[in-house]
Amino acid sequence: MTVPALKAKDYKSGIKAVWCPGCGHFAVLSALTKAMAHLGLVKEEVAVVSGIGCSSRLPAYIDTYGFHGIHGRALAAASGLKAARPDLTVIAAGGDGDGFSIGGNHFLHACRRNMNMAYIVMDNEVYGMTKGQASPTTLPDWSNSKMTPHGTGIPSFNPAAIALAAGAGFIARGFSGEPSELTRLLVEAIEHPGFAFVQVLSGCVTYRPDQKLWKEEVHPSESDLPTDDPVKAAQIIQAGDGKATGVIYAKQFPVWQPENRTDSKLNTIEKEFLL
Amino acid sequence: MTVPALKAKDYKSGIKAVWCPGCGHFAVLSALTKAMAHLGLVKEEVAVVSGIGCSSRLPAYIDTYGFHGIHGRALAAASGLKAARPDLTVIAAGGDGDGFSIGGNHFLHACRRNMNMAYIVMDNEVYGMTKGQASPTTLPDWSNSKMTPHGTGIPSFNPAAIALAAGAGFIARGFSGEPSELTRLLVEAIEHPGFAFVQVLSGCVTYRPDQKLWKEEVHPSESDLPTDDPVKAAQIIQAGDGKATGVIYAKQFPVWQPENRTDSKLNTIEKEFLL
Amino acid sequence: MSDSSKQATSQSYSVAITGSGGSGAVTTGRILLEAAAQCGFQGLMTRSAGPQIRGGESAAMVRFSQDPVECMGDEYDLLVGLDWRNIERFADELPLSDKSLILSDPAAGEVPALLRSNGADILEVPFKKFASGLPGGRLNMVALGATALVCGLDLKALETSVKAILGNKGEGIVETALLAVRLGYNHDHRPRITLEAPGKSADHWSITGNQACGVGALRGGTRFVAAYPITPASEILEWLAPRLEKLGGSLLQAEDELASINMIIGASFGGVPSLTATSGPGLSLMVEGLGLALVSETPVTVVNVMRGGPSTGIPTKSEQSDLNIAIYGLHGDAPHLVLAPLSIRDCVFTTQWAVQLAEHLQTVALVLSDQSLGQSQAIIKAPPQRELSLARKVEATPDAEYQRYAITPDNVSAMSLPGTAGGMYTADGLEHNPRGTPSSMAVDHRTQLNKRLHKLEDFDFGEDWADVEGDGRQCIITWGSSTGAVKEVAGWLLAQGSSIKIISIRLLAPLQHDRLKDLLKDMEKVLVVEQNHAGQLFHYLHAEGVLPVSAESLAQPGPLPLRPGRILRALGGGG
Amino acid sequence: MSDSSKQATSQSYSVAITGSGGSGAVTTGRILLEAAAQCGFQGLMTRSAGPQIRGGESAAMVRFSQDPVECMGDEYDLLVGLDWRNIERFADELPLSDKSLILSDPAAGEVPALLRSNGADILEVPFKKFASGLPGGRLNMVALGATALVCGLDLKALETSVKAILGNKGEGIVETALLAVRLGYNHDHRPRITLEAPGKSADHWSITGNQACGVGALRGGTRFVAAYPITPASEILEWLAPRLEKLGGSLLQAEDELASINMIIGASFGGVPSLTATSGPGLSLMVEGLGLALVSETPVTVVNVMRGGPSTGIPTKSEQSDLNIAIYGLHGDAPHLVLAPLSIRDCVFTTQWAVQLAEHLQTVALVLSDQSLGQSQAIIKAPPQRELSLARKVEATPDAEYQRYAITPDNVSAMSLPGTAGGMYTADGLEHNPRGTPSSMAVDHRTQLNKRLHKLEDFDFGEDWADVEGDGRQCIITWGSSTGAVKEVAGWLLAQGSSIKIISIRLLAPLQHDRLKDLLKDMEKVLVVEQNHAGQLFHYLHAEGVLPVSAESLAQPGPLPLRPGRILRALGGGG
Ligand SMILES: Cc1ncc(C[n+]2csc(CCOP(=O)(O)OP(=O)(O)O)c2C)c(N)n1
Ligand SMILES: Cc1ncc(C[n+]2csc(CCOP(=O)(O)OP(=O)(O)O)c2C)c(N)n1
Ligand code: SF4
Ligand code: SF4
Ligand SMILES: [Mg+2]
Ligand SMILES: [Mg+2]
Repeated sequence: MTVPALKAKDYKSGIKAVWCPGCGHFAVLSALTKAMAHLGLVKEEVAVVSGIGCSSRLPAYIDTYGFHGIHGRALAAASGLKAARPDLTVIAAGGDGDGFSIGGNHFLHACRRNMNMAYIVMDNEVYGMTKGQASPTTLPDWSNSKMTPHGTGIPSFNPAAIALAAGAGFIARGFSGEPSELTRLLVEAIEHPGFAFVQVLSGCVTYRPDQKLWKEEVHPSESDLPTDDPVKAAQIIQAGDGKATGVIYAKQFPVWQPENRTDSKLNTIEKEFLL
Repeated sequence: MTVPALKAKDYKSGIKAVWCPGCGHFAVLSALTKAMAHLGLVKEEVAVVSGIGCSSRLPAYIDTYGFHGIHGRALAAASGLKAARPDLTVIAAGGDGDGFSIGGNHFLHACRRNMNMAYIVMDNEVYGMTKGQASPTTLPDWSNSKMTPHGTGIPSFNPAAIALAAGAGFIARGFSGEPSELTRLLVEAIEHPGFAFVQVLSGCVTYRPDQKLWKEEVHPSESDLPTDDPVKAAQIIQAGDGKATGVIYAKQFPVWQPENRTDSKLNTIEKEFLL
Repeated sequence: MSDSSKQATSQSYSVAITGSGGSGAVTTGRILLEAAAQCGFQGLMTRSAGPQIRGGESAAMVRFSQDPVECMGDEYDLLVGLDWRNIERFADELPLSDKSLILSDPAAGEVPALLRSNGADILEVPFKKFASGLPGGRLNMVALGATALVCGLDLKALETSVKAILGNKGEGIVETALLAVRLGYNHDHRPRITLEAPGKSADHWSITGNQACGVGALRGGTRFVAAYPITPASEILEWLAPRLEKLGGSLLQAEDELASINMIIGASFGGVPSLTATSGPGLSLMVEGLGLALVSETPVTVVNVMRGGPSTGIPTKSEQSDLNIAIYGLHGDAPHLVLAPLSIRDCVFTTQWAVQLAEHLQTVALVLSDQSLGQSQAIIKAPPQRELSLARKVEATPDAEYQRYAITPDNVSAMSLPGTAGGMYTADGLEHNPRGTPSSMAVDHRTQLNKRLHKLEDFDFGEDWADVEGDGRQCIITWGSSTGAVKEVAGWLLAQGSSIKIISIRLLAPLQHDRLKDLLKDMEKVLVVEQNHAGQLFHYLHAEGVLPVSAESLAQPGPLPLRPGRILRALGGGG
Repeated sequence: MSDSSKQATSQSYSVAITGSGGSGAVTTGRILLEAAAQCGFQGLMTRSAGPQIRGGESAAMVRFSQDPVECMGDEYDLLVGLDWRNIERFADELPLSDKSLILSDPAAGEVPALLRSNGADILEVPFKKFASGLPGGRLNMVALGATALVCGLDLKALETSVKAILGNKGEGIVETALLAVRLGYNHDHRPRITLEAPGKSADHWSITGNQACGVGALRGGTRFVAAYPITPASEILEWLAPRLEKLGGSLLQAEDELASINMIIGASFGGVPSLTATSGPGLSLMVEGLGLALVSETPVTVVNVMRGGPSTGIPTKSEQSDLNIAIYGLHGDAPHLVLAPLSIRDCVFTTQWAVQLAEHLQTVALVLSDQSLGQSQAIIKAPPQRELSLARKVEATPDAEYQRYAITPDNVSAMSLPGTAGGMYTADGLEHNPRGTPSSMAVDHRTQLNKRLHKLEDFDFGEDWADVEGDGRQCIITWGSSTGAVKEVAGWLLAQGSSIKIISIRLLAPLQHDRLKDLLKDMEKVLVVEQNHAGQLFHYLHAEGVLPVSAESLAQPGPLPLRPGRILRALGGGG
């Protein structure tokens, strides 16, 4: 049976996004649906799983299966789903607050566990949905939130460095202002066998209008990338300005997936209790 | 007023430890009290804060203030205490399960936050207290726990690598089988201004009898250490076998401590609500 | 406690202003409220927003009166439509009657039928036309002027308020706004109401419930806060952060709620009164930590600003549905304090009391505010300072016999703070003996369970446990933000010559059984009023054995506010 | 449901074996229990340990009978002291009377006074001397032989049991053990009791409650488990892990409980019946996730094996104090299922039922087991397989009108599983309309609140909601592991010719009001029995309005088991 190829718009649900006009997350939605079309994914065989935040509203806008969970737990829900349903293409998505603040532990362990899924973090260096507090990726001197009136004073969290140290096998950085590169990165991430992490610089027009400057600041990485050498990757990530896009690191590790060995009956198992 | 110098034993509380005979944690207790004596710490100005696990029982055995909290939250409680009471010497302690599994997120953020405290993880690559399940630092092929009968199959967590990526300024590895070196490391950690992380290989005789081999395997680091170059530190950590002891990385970053600016009265503050 | 029982016998005026994204309905409402305050009125402004993250359609509801205003009424006297786009989103929140007036701009099209259906009068004012005559003129400012006129507010007061609120936007903007306001104000010289303005009062505050909780926290002595942002609690934290540090305290933005609760436990162990604020999902993450605070007897206060639940629920709307988790949500036998402020103004006292009770009794205090209190702006009489003789019992000179968890007559044991020589001990969440050493013996468990229970049960909480007003053989029991509407009903009844007893419970746990039973002794009718689905207070009171079998429940979930008329009907018709 | 009501009228025999670290009391008890099982007895072994992580002093308590054994008795018939070190740790757990016998080794010194004080008989056997005659001989095996003799157990059965349990330690060890056992058995030919051995039964199981929960989970169709280890629940997971994978399922050890609950929600969203097991502290961390499962209507089951609380409490000892958090611990209005197994054997059925109810009703099911069920070893009749016609309603051919949260007559909506063409939707923890689109409208909130409530309230749970036995005008209501002791009391009363009604509630939420009220209609006395401090069931039943005002509460916290005699006294003397 040949199915007519789907276009990006066929992957959109038609539900109106709650996002502010100009929010970077729109571009991520577009790029992701384009990546899905490019890969010819069968809609019902995809599940997009998220936490809570502006960015985490993503699943509802995509016409695949979706799970809009609770704050910080996207990767946990996605991992359970993938463990139980290895046949699905599982994509986890969310924000920098969701993924790196409250969700930091699951991020660490999902990198290690290396299940076959993509994880897209729409990083706007702010908690958009709760009206503009500092997130782990916010620079220490950003003092526009009343909760941290002098800035956090804490060096910002380096997602790529953490992912690498935690054992992720695919690390990329994209930009909502470069949609076609972003689409390409997402295609590669979904194709990568194992846990693929994509940090997307996706500006918040409302609480971080200064991010308009990203248009000038973001640039393709100058290094010869991707590398599969973790030490080199560490060097590149440490030396970088955090604004270089591209696939930084790609290496195949054994993918973890629980093994189901269907070779017994419950009746037989229960016999062990007989004296 | 000159106070007679205290000996290590003066820092012990006299409460009988619940640990199994031969448990590595005894040596950590000894080394820590020796370090305290060496530093001449005033007992009541020290607080030892822990989570839950065999290792986390430590505070009760030390005659300073102690807080035996809940599983995984030692660093959170220690951070709050230090924020409110910067005058105290705060030492957080616990196990590999407590610190790297359930407590992983606080570990990440405590490294970044860089408050002035030492964090000692007694790493036995197992959950001792719950009778021997795999922890994040357990090697993937260790199959002695019924919960993971074929081993976890997941590459083990590299605490030093994570600490470095997360921004810790002091990273050391010690061994309960080398108590005098361990004492030295703990002294340096407590003296380091900022967050100082010490991973102590501290064997579990009961659930990891194989760790008797550590006596042979653990060795002083061969590199010229400590370094203050994060890239070099990353290289050393990545290349290492995880069994090399010593201070790996030491670098001073600004220490985070909330600023108290006592320059107002509540009455004055309340005036803002007047029309 | 309060002089609000008069409110409903007095006159009040309610205005709703609605508009689509960017139309400025909320700013308009805020200026109107403060203009009324300039005239000496007390008042309340609540708001409602669409699902957009920011700048979607919204409605501002303003009510003012010579007396305290603690709820919205049953109907609006005046509805101001800046435009009619998406009005169906709000229609059920904006009841009108044939006594209502609608101010509308002919350029916005006809007033939608669902607003006209109750026979409200319509007054047309060309907001847009007037505004377009001014360079940069905004139609909401024209509408504001017209509204203020209808409300009978003084133009000078209105101008003061415009300047105060728009002041930081620059002089040009203020000037244009003033021109627009005057155009609206002067187009038609027929004020519709003539509430007598009391004249500006020097001791009135303009404050939200979230800010009021912040004030209460500071008054109670809170000097450390760790927290994670969440709607609708964040403003407590945002208000506190810059102010705490001026008082020698600090606020730490934590990585999550597991961290924040454990951080304040750590800080409080260090001797500093500590607090956090959150909402349902965050509270859920804190319950393990609350148990630790409770068993280690480390005082902490958590302000939980309730929103629609369960799960993520309706984050921006109000509901009183976290009573269950607040009272029963810890594992094990875990008695602690649960309080609820009865109004925005009362957020100050209740939060102060909670913090000091937690300190005094070395336990956990939960304060149940909600979105409708927290995010509404009120004009209130400044709450007087109250000195409470409640403080942590500290052991300054511990001797060798010092026992952290010693059994004492009041079951509160003196705490030795880090830094105190000779008082070293390890606080523990494991069950322990009086010294603090972990124990799994039945006798230690029972002793400490009894201690933790009786320090609460035997404490004399005095008269503040509830606001009790009125008398008669009928009684309404309520709590938290539902109190305002209940008091309004009491006022109506009083005005009609019939009377009713109102018990608004401020201290929900430990429940003051004897006092409640005493009050309920001769009642013919008892109605329990609250804003949730299950009747959580109703069931809790039954669990505690204080309600007569015949008691009735009026439980209405959010997001719509509980209106006085609904309560009156429940009283009359048996729920 | 069970044939256990006979138990107490029949004879049973109770033995306690104690010893210091390394003495092997638990192994001795286990062999004794299985030897009794070889003779056809049913039985139970509980254990108690000191604070050491491992190898500290411990006690094994064994009771066997021709009939089901579901609790320990009031006293021990026989106490075997391998030595007397640290015996004071256990003394209050080991009540003796003047009918008791103490087996002791003169080499261990005099029997401590606190054991002798009740007038128990003492029989001396030189365990140590006999053992030292054998190279590698262990005194506990000598004691085992002597004990078996006193218990009237057959030597062959004992030998079979020694071989079965020590078999994996190597042939030499078994041989020596058998020699030692025979020395003990033969030293004195006077069995003290002569319970008639029923003869080995082909359908008896030796199983712990934790294993039984595992069996129930598998019978219910659970095929995915994610979990984090915790005492006393880990054995459920350790039993399931290797077995799930043989049935096409899997177990994932998660990084924490936040992960485990969200993982099983994800898996269940994928269509696979999913479960986790934990204890109080872990359950606390899961309540936010439970709310998500509930609102997104994703079925999950959590087995909570209760231990002493609150906070870390007493991890290794039993208590029934998590009823509050189980029923009320979610924020918002959050009705869901709460069940409790009534015995070790019932762990199988109750867990199966919970899993299938969760699936059928697309909600959260909590199963409240406890340490005394979970970690005790029982000899029981094999629980028969029960086919329950309860399964998830799945939409296999969704059309364009498909609504995930459609309102249906039974308020359960068919779920479209990932992989199903045309059924794509997004599950949400935000309040939503029937399609699943987030909504903050009052009408949607009320509709979905009603749906989630009524799918539970209106469901016919049939007869399994409780075990109801006996009649008369007196009644005991109980739940969970307290059932065993309550049933024993009923048996005593019946034997004395008086009768009592026993209601052991298996389905705690939704509470079956009408059925309960009906049962309680003509009662003169109602006593609610449970193992906690606050009387959590007692208050809950009052909250739900089913108890008469005169009902009494017998609530005794852990860690000591609730003994039948204590219940009898409460019945007689008014609690
Ligand atoms: C347990 C819990 N804590 C806090 C919140 C409040 N909250 C909702 S979204 C959010 C942060 C969102 O930031 P991010 O993930 O960066 O997404 P963005 O809105 O910036 O896209 C927070 C703190 C919550 N919903 N649940
Ligand atoms: C919330 C919670 N989950 C699980 C547990 C059970 N638990 C107690 S200690 C422990 C692990 C201890 O391992 P580790 O930290 O490595 O310490 P060790 O005993 O090995 O020294 C676990 C899982 C708990 N107490 N609380
Ligand atoms: S608040 Fe920021 S992140 Fe959220 S939708 Fe608006 S622009 Fe996007
Ligand atoms: S179980 Fe292991 S970690 Fe725990 S006390 Fe014993 S040897 Fe130490
Ligand atoms: Mg963000
Ligand atoms: Mg460990």
